Amino acid sequence: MTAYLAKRLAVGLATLFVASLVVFSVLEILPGDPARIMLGMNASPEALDALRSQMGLDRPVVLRYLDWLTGMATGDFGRSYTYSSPVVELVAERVAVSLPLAVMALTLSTAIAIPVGIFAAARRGRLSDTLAMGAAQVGVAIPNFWFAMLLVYVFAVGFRLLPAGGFPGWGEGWGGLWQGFKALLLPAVSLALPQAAILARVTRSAMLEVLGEDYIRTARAKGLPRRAVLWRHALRNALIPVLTILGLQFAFLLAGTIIIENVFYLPGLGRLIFQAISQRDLIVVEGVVMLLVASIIVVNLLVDICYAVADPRLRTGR
Amino acid sequence: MSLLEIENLSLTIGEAPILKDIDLSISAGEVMGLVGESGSGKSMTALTVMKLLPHAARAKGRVVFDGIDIVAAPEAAMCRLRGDDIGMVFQEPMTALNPVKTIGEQVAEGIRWHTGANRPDAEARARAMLERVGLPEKQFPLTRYPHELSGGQRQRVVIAIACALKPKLLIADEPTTALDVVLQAQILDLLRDLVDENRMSLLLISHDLAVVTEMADRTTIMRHGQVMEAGETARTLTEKVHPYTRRLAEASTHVPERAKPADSGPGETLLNVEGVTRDYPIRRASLFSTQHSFRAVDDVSFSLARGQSMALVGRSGCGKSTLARMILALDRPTGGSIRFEGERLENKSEGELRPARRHMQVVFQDPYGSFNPRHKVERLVAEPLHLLDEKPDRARRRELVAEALEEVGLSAADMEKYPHEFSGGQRQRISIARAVITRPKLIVADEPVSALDVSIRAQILDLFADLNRRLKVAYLVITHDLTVARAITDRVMVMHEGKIVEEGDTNTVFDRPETETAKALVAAAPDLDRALRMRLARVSGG
Amino acid sequence: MKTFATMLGAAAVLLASGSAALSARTDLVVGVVLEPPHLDPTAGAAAAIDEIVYANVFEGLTRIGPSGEVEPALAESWEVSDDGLTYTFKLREGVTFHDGTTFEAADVKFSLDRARAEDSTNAQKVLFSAIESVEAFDPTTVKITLRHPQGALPYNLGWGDAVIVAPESADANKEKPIGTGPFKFDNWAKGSSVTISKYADYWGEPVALEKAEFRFIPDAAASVPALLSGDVHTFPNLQAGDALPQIEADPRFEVVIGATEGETILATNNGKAPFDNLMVRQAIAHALDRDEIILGASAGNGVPIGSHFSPANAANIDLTDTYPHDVEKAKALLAEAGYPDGFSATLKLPPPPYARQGGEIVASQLREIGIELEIIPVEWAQWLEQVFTNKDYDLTIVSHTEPNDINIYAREGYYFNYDNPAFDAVMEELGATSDPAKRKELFGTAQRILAEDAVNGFLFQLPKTGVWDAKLEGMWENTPIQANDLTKVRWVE
Amino acid sequence: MSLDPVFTPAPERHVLMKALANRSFLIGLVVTGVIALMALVSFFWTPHDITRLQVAARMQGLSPAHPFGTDHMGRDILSMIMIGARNSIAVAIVAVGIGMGLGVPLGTWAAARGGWADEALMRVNDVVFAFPALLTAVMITAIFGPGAVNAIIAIGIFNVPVFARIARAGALSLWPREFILAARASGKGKALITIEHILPNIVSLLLVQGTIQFALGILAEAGLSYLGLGAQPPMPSWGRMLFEAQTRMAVAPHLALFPGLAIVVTVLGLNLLGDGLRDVLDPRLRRER
Repeated sequence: MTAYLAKRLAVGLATLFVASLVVFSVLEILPGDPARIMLGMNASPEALDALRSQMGLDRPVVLRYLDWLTGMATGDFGRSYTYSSPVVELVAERVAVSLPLAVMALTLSTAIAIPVGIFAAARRGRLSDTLAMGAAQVGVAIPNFWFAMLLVYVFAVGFRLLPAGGFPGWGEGWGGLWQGFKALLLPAVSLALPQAAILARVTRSAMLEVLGEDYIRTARAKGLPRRAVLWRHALRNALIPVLTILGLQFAFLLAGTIIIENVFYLPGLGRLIFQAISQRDLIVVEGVVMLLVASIIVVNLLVDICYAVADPRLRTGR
Repeated sequence: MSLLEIENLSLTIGEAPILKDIDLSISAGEVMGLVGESGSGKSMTALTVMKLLPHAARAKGRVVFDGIDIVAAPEAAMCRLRGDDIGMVFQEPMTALNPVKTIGEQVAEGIRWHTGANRPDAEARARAMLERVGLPEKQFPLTRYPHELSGGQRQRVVIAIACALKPKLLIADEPTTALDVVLQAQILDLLRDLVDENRMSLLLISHDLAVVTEMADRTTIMRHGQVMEAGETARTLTEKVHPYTRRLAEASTHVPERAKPADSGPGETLLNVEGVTRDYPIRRASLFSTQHSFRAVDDVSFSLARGQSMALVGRSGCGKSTLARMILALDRPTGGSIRFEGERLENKSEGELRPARRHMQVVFQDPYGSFNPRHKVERLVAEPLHLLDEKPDRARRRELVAEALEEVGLSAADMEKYPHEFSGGQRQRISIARAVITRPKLIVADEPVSALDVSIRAQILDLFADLNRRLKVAYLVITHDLTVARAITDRVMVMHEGKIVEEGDTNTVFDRPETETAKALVAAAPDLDRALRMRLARVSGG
Repeated sequence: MKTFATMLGAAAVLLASGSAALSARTDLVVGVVLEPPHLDPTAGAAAAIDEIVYANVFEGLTRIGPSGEVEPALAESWEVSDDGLTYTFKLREGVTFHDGTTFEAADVKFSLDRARAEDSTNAQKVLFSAIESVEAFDPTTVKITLRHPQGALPYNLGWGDAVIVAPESADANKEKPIGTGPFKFDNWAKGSSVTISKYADYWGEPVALEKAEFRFIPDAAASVPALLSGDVHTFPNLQAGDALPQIEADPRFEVVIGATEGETILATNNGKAPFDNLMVRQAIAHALDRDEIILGASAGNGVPIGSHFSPANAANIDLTDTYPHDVEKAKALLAEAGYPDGFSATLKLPPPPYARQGGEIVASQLREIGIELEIIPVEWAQWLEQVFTNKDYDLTIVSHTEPNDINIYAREGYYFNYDNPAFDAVMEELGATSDPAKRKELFGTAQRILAEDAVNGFLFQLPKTGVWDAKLEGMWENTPIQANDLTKVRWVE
Repeated sequence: MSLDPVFTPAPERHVLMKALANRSFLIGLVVTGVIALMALVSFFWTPHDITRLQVAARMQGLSPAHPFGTDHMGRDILSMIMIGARNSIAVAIVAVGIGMGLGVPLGTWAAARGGWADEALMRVNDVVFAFPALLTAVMITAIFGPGAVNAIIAIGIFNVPVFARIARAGALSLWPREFILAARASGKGKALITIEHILPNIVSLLLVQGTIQFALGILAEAGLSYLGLGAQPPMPSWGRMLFEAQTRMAVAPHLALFPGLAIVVTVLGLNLLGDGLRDVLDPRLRRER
């Protein structure tokens, strides 16, 4: 297993390196001069030149790449061109929104989807199964931003139960925490619903797949009733494809919340990068993309570890 | 008084009738053999007793086990019976165990469930049971996972699960079909011992008449969901009252008529294998450890004359298929040389191999997997024509295909059909037609009949013998089944752990094996006549 | 405009009476569209900076009032020498920066010299171009000497780019602005909000609010629900025009359509064929239906303009009928110019809704006379690079929000590629004139030249759609300068 | 029953009968057909001309003349949705086409070639999969300029590894099969075997994945358009219609309702079609126990 994980880790690091090359070279060809953006329409050429050399934009590309790379290795992602503050600080502030949001959405979707999936598989072909899977089918088809729009108008504008958007920060004490939680609730729900629909379908089909295996018959031949077979034998085996999807969804949630962040004007990573792209704040874009790539690699690694925990066949050999 | 009494059992799945008026009874301590070809309904009969039928299945009739009406019994009652009073062993040991649970858990689970024993007690009993089935704790602790065991060992675990609570009835559904002959003999011995020790009844389901004869006191023969004949094993199979019984028995021991091996001494050499070795790298344990390899074929040398029919026998995993693939130039040897008609094969490019390939064809085991399901028979059979230097035009191609089909006992009209429209035996004929269409000098046949039912298998063996005689084609037949080797080959090579350990005239080797490997193979091979003789001796003696 | 002035007067009286209820709340959440890149108004052009710190955190010698008038701020008063070349400013006493340091003449000299310096990154260096020298006479007196007379100096010094900073803290102002205003900077949650709070030691009249938060809501779509759900108390300029009727109908809110300094124009590349042809530009002007554009791009709010001048300005003359909407005439002009079948061109649109939606309508209207426009949406960054800097464009829609910026048409190499010596002469004369009547006349001439030359398609004055909680008062109704002055804002019950 | 992912196909005529008897497939086919028909008809006819804006008639409610009302520019929403379907379908089809066109040859080539080629492909796949898809699509369109073509490329790029992976997995499971060995024994080269034997046997696998990617492509296009990065005006797109509707939802909710429903119905139809296809083509998933 260590060999397996070591290989995955090595591949992950190589991927990260290649990604850094791709990201840097692609962003270098971006049109737009950050100095011009910072100083605006009426800025004088001298002022622009002064700012450019202040930001190090007049240095050769290769040198800038190497600086950037060594900087990242030591935790220094550079300074934002637009917000003259370190990229690390900016990102840290945004992660404080994006990560809890992703975790909330994932928790919510898992909490809904897995029981529904198991339930539907256990009651295959009955009305409850048909209804649950019909709902899931529709859920998969709903664009999350449209769902978010509907939620805002019902719960924020209509009933005024929850904020329509924005993020007050995590604040002090339980009250502050509650405020932050409330602000993330609607976004989390709108992210979670389509995810839950997919997950429920995957769970159900994974369960059905497993329920058709020979060892399920062996377990039944031992005299275990259906329910015990479902929980003791089928679930853990069905978990493996479910884990794959969970890993993918978490990776999606970390970065793919960009539209939802726009709907709820949350200061998350997605919007940071969206803004940074439009303001040609290259260093921020590069930093955030690398961070996301790294976190996706880490998530995949975690999924690999979970596989090994769930499936003893991966622990030895292979 | 019977332990299990089945009367007038009928079963339908959806609209399809599966079983019709089955009668069957097993007394306490009795071994009942249930024989039939695929689709005869023998497995469904067993599953009816366990009440583990598919959703859409409906059973009618009387099934009484130990005074309990199984057809009417509620699920809870069945749960109490299963694993406690009735145990079941399945065919496929590789998939019958839950891959994510240890063998200890899986054996102990049933014990805990039925007896309410606490974990240590259940584990102690599981340990004893595993020990009993030949998996002592020292080598096979309870914490082992199924994937760490071989097929034979897994089947022992399955038997341990089934017998853990000493059921009154053990149902074994083709328990040895997936195993090689030596393992088969071991598992059958184990089953017999367990049944004797615990005074269990055994319902042994098998397609193999020899296996049943060896094991069963009484035998029931099924076909198309109906019982053909039932009775004491020895008498049923010697008297062969029912025509189907007779056909089955004859097919099991069928030996095709063959020309005497060419007396003209050793003929011209067709194939010469010289010191061939094949290594496979083993995945490294860590990035830094040295690369190890596994030697699948180890310094094998032999030669095959024109028109000669040679068998390559050995237990599963001994390297016989790897050797065959190298001869077919589908795989390259690590060392050594292979000459076909004097030309070396192992260092040639695909283009250079074409002349050799034209004279060397292959027949595989699985008649289902050896055809592209999307092509018609015409295209399938014509595929090797690709090797001809002059590609025949369409009319000529159809002519050749028709010829080849007729050669193997099919009709020319069959070329318009898709492979799934044929039965297994017919497909194997198509497979042979494909092999002979280029008039090859050598056909390599990898387990050509082991997926077929006995009666069909006899026909295919006849076909092989016939083609050998008529077309003077040489065979290299790879098989684990000695009766097949005896039936169609003149010479035999016995392979063990990558090496050829014994070689000689087929009958000589099998009648007087010299090496341990050959002796074990011969001893383990089920033989209907021998089993019948022994059973008769036992009956008259005891 | 008169009504606004009256209302303001009334508000001022009300405030002076000082009858605010003691129990009134003292916090405020202001919704703004753009997040500033940093918070130093002397080092960047972004309006978003001034919209937070101007008058709230930073003050200059003078300041611009709600109607665009120059008011004293850190300078109590000033005198102009007879030749118009020397200004003497008398500074207030007892003023301190938020870090406790005192404000004196040296700070003024430091700030203005810093802004004028060679390596200065001040975006509006042109404001200080006339200044020859700045001298601190004594701690409360500053003398500014000019190279040539400049009547607009007190006005220029009221810009956000001319605020007074302290040498001790100037370098850190981008992140942690320290000024002399009635509010001090508290916190900046990047991507979310900036918080300011009451500065206890303010020299002037203390503000009513204890705390104010500027929340960034870039997405127009999100601002309406934010307002309706009470998350945000006011949007000084709400971008969701079509939702206005709903908000107006809601008694919780007050909606005031004011004016900005934003002349929204269909900017035209006068240096590029076929737009170098006057007849083509005239044809375009005839083809434009301003009412339809205002309806679609700005929900019907906004005053049509006929030249590059704010209708709120006293010197404005109505030139919207120079080339009235007339499709037939437009077609005829186009044919006469040599394009009887029209032509194709591009229309680059920056992100604001007035541009994107207005662009769709303009494209539809020009299609009527045979001009096929390909719409190319661009980010601000690309717009600045492609359109503004490289002049690589045919047409674009943009709002020029700087006040009194008609002089841009005289700038050499400005992105319109417009060159008219007659207009340049008018501007030159204007620069040297301080007589109000004469100035007004010159402004009129300038407007007329631009209108007749149809330099750009002059569309409408961008409205300021102020929306606030009905219990709030003291919000600005117009935007004479980019600012959200909270100094007079208070809650009333 | 074998566990390999390649479907064991039934004869073609049989499949059609089975397909038409499958409820998911039938509903999916009808829904997708209606949407496609709508898009086709829009080339020749729409209820109203949407190129000439009638701003004065903006945001009208539902009426016989405008069954879905008019938008903020006075355009007929039904006509917009019809033409928008064109855009959605075109973007998704081309994106899937790019994915299949590049991914399938790559995947089957890697499977046939094995060794370093296979390893290299999988590593490249790793790199692509490490980039958050939607975000990267946003970046691509933002960098190269918003528009339908760039949206297609951005969505298409992420389809390439998906199809490469599926084609490779399918091909890998086929290569050791006996009928491939038989073909090799007949002297056929890897390219010929891939074309004659591998491709026809993974086609159903690709078809099913194709409908899934198609549906995802429609959702992705809607997302990009919502952010203003998809097709540009005057070409209507469902995503941008939603974006434009958002500020006006309280005033004119029908502006958001119909484009949203159009997306849901289309994606639902495609998913049903895909599910149906899978049921029909892959008997493994249909086994009961």
